Amino acid sequence: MTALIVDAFSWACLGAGSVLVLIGTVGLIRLPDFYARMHAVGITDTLGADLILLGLMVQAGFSLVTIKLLLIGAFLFFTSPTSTHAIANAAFTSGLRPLVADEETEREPAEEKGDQA
Amino acid sequence: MTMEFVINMSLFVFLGLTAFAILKLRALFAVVMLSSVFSLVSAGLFVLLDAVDVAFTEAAVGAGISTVLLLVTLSLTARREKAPHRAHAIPLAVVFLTGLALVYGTLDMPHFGDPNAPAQTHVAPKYINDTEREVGMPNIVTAVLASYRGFDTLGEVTVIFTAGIAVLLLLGASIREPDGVRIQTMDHHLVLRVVTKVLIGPILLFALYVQFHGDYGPGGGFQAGVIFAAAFIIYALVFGLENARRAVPGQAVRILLACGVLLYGGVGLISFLFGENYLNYSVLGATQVAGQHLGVLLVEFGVGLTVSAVMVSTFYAFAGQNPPISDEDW
Amino acid sequence: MDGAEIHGLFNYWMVIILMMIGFYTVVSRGNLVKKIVGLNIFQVSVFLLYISIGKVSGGTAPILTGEPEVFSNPLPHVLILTAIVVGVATTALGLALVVRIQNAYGTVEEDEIQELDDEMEFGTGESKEDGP
Amino acid sequence: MFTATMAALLVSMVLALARLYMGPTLYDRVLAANAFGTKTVLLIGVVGFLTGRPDFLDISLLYALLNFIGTIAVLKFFRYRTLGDRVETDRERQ
Repeated sequence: MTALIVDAFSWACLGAGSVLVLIGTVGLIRLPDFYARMHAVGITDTLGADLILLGLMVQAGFSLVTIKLLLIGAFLFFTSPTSTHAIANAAFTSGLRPLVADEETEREPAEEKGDQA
Repeated sequence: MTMEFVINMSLFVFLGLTAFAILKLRALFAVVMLSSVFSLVSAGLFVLLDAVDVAFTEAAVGAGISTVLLLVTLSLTARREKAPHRAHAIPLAVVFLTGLALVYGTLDMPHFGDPNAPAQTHVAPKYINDTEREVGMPNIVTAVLASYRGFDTLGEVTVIFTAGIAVLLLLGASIREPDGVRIQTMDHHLVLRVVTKVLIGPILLFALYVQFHGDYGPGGGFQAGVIFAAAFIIYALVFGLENARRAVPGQAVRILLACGVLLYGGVGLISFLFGENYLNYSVLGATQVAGQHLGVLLVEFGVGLTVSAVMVSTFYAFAGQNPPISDEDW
Repeated sequence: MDGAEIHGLFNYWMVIILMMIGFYTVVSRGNLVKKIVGLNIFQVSVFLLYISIGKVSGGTAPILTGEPEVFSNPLPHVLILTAIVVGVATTALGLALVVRIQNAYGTVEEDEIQELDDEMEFGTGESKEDGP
Repeated sequence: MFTATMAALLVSMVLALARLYMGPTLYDRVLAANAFGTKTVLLIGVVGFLTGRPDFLDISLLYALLNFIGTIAVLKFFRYRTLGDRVETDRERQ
């Protein structure tokens, strides 16, 4: 019985992670401009990857493998948002501006972000 | 059509697509990004084909070093390839004919995965069956690399050493101090600085693990050397080349460059002096297995030293060049 | 040609396709950086050929587990492992040469380098006709 | 279930590769290459479980640690046009 619950939990994690990863990359293809694409892939990827790793961890039971998976998850959790930040920063400072619908609403967030960079 | 074969097939198709895109695109920056993807996919393929040590090496090299080297070269040369203006017919014909000849050659080859292929029946069973008794380490690849074929590996390390020396000769080992003020780059990238600081420790620790755990799992001197170098390169990228040189002076790196090869050769010489064959480590310890263990450990350490020193000094030499100042916008 | 044959030779054919793409990049493109990337593709295809030959179906990575198992051939792994690191060292050497060529000629396009070389050796086309 | 995860990963790798080829800006390419790297980390992990020897996660671990070096190099390349130290000559400052 416990084994069944553990398995079900692991499958759920793997399934949810796969769906998130897929959605993220579909966004990478479908969305209209760079910042939107980054938004799609940067956010879903971190959660999706960690969910898949969690699913694998539950499958592995408690062993060295689990610890390695935990470390991979931790490092991905650090590096993936950092690289997204770095790319966004590079794009923004080089003058790429987000695609926005309205001229008025564009100014403020753009300048605010520029100050931080 | 097993699952493994389907994955194998899709990864090969990815590789083909990536290679074709590299051929087609003229923006060299995109070519660099694609070549890093090419290396990622090939590492995945190596894992699938049971070559975990090879995948490890490809990962260590492809994840950072080669991308960084290509980017430095781009910053010193042009960023766009000019349109080719010559006849394509002859190269295409030559390539096509060569490809056909090679495909004709494969028709006689033993099929993929055939356990009775000639490659599988001669020396491989000896390595697989005798490693445990003769060298006494679980990772057969490390045993073959450092012990059975130690001479071969010594040659490879010498090649790497020579290539490193040649790069230093071409680009100048000691960097001329340019006149002007060094600007502290990356100073305001707080997030990057903090994350890099957090990560450098684990990277170095991981390199040590790879270096000394190579007898038991995938790893060894070649991989560890590249990972060590990656840690220093990332430090130099974020905190400046000047600071990196203060932490690890170029002079020290060049001394280590030679030390690694000397250590490797020296271990061979010691076994020579004990009256055994060159690079036969069995005499180094009380028992054969203990001697082999010690010998492999020392030799792998020498490999790690040379590889990391070559990578770091190559990076120093490339990054120390002053890029031409251009207003070219892209 | 039946299914088993295609299944058994697929890897080799893909290796040949990759190898030829790399080869074509080297011979047909003028940019030296691109040539080096093409050389890398060629190199990786050779690595894949060796590793494919070493694979035994049903086998596993050649790291002993204490249980009798079928292992893939460790010898190609050893050869390729060192070749990868040697490959990156030689790539670095090639790129260093490219940087020096850029410094000396101001370009990394093969055709332009050739022109500059001809000019240096024979003088330009017109001046040769004008000469004595 | 590993098979399903694997399929999802392979499909998303294709999509990331397409974005990498299409561009249009350089940053799109970097983003796609980065996403591709994360997928490879997961792929190598799942392959280990699929083939029944999950003790080779060191490779994934290595990618998780090192994959952002490339991104940092790209960032520095774009902002400062060099991977070494930027030196401001007297001519430039005037």
